[in-house]
Amino acid sequence: MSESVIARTGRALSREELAARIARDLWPGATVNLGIGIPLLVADHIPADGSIAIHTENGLLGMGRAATGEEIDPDLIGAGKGYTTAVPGASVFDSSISFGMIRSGRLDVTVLGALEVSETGDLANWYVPGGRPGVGGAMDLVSGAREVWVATQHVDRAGTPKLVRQCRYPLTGRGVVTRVYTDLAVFEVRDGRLVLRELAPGVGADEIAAKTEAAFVTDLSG
Amino acid sequence: MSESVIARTGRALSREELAARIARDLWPGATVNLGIGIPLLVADHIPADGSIAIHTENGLLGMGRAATGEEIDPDLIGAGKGYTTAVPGASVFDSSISFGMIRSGRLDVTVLGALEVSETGDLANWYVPGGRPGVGGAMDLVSGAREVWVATQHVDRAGTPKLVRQCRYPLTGRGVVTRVYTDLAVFEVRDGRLVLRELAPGVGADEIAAKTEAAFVTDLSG
Amino acid sequence: MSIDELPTRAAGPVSKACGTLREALAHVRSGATVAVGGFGACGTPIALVEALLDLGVDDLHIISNNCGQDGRGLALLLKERRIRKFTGSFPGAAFAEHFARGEVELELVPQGTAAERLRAGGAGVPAFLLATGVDTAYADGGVPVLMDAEGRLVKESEPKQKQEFGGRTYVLEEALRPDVALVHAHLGDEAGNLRFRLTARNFNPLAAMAALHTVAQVETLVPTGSIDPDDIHLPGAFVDRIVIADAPLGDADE
Amino acid sequence: MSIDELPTRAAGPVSKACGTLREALAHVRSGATVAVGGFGACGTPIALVEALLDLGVDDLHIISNNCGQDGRGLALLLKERRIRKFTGSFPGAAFAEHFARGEVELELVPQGTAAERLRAGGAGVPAFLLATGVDTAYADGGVPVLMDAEGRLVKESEPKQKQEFGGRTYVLEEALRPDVALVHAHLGDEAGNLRFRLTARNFNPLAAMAALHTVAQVETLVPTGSIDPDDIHLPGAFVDRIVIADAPLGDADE
Repeated sequence: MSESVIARTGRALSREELAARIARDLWPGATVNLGIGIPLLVADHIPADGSIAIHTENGLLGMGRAATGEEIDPDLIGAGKGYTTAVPGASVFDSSISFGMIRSGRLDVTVLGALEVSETGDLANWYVPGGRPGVGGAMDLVSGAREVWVATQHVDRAGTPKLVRQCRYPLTGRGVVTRVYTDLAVFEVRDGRLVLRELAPGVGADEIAAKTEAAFVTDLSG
Repeated sequence: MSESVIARTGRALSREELAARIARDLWPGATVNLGIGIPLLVADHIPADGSIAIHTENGLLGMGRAATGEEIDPDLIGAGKGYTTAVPGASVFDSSISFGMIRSGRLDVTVLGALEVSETGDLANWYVPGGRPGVGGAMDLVSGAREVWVATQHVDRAGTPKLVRQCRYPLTGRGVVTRVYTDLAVFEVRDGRLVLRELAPGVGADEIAAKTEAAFVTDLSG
Repeated sequence: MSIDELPTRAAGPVSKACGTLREALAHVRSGATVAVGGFGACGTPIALVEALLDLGVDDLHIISNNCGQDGRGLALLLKERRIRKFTGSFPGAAFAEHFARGEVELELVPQGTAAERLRAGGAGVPAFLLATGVDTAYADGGVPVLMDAEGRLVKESEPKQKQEFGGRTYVLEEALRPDVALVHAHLGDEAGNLRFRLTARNFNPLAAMAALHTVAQVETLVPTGSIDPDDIHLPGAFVDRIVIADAPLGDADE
Repeated sequence: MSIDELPTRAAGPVSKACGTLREALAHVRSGATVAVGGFGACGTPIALVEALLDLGVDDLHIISNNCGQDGRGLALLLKERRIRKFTGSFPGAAFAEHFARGEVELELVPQGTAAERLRAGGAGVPAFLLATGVDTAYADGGVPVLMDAEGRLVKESEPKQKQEFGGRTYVLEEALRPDVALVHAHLGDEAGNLRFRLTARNFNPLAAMAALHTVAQVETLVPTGSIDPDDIHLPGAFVDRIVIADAPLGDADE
């Protein structure tokens, strides 16, 4: 996904474009865990040479592309329970080693979806009260990973901002988010404050201000 | 080592005889850890068919006989650091799994030497003050194993009883010993009290009384 | 069951192999706490779990990452009302239905915390500290535990015990020590040594180590001594009974 | 070093292979805490340990089961006064000599407790409870820590923090998180995936997981992708540099 493609759209990034934007910030040698939804699309935009290692918390380091046809092996799945492949150098391990890797600092980045992100970096993404209870590895990932990147639409379907003053949904972690990538902008969390760092092509600062409940400062340098 | 051999000696059991006596009390299916000294000799008196599994805390379940000549493999040693062999069905594992096995109840019996055993089942066997400090796996074994059997001479070289009222040497564990096998007798620890259960052939109860500092009761039934 | 009540474990040439699922599951009683390996459908001991239906075992406390997948395994036990309580991270759609009708209790636990609590049980570590979930409803209370038949929430989780250590706040987590574990492995020998395959490993070795009594179903069963010691993923000391996954249920009057 | 100061770890096709011991050990500084794998002479990374002598690294805090065997490895570092403190269960004869002269400090830890403290470090568990050593000098204080030059005891261990849990008393044990681990493996690939052999496994994977930076010496080094995922004992995520055990030391001005 090249810059020019993104620029040509002249609107909010598509899910694929957002995934491509996130992939650009990963680096060779990084170990990354990708949540379901937009985060998992990031896998399609990183080098196929395995220089960025994908970790799936069910017990695989070195996840490859989704398996299709004869590649499908019922014993090889990702955290989203889809059939997957393994890159050369991949390793498998039990769940305690997998989460030990996460908690002991071996996971550079986790990319996750969000219901809400607060202006101090709180994340809510595991439970809508009254809905199906289930947390999976979300709390472990945000507590353990060295970087927690959120990939989300800037507003929900009703147009309500997802970057909020305070989360109304139950928290997955307090002050854990380090970056937020939306279809309109990129934010960093610096010293507990949200900082607008980048606008999607054709998006103005006033549009961000209008669609963001959370307080934020702007620093579009570099 | 048959009964008749033991009877014929008409005196304190030799180290080999003591090991054979202990081996008689192990059962098919038992998992056993053997300390250095007399305990390790027990291995020579259990069935060669592997029905009693020997655990060595450095990470082997299914230790076989000592390795000699061409059998020697520098990567296969026991807890006493001697070269050993593995029986069919043996497994190897890291030290955390090995001690996890001990602490989680998978080790039926540990057989250990002693400096002193108290009348309430305290064991001292890891340190002579002023000597070389080193504890190895002794504290882990007495804390974790389901049965702690001590194999020891009844008195030390100076003739001083090793079964004492209270240990003078630093403890390895408090109230952990379940049985004591000496060259003169067999004791059980029942409800925190030492019980004389068996005399070596030709040894009288008065000899035990004379050579034992610890209080004990006698129950030579069955 | 306490550790002291554990049956003597077989080892060495004493074969742990069972010819039928019934024989393999002979120690599983109604009311038991049962850890079940697997993640989604991957590495799940489906044959053992579904045999519990036929054996009439009920009132179970299940510890597992998910509570059934695609209507199989634990989802069938749910449907038949055999599960009293579920402990795990992602119970799933089938569970949610029964939960909303007040049929089953939930202990929701982050996935890595559940894995570590099982591992602690198998390692003789009674409790440990973990940062996971601090400042969330998991640690502070308020996660749904039980609904009534009309779908009203009647019980939420209590706050967990916190502990300061090195200037930071942690949750004090307790080891899980289930009565029974049901696990799936690729390969096993008659001494209970197991080898898993790819991501089907997941919670299986942890469940086996944590439980007081472990039953393994394997795709292939080989004689003791057939697996190289370095190729064994889980030592036989953690496995009590082993059965081929496609073994027959077996007759009650055998 | 804190976790945040960790260098970015290589993974995938980024090779971690080093041609010389000097290159492999480039991150090991004087004053570092270094976990060393092995039990006796078995599975000990002798080449890496002895290379530290030539590299002039000193003031080390060593975490290992033993402190050298038969005059090799850590025994040589002791002789050259490179070790400030030793943490482990069975330091051995060479250590006792230097300890009795007040040259080195001791933290004596039961073997299983040491293993579990390393494992906790590698699992992100800051502390845990253990029954081992309760009611002994290990828990209550009084184990020798330091002698003076005349062999008089000048420091004993302090009582450890105890904690009640479920009606029983335990020692609160702290995770070990060494700056560096030096480990030995039978086989490794360029991504750092390792495979051990028989009882040479022992503390090696635990040391590797616990450390902030891990250097592995291997008997055989193969290209990434040569080891089946199911045959890997330790994932490459826990290894930063890998070198063949008989590699040359390498020149200082390389």
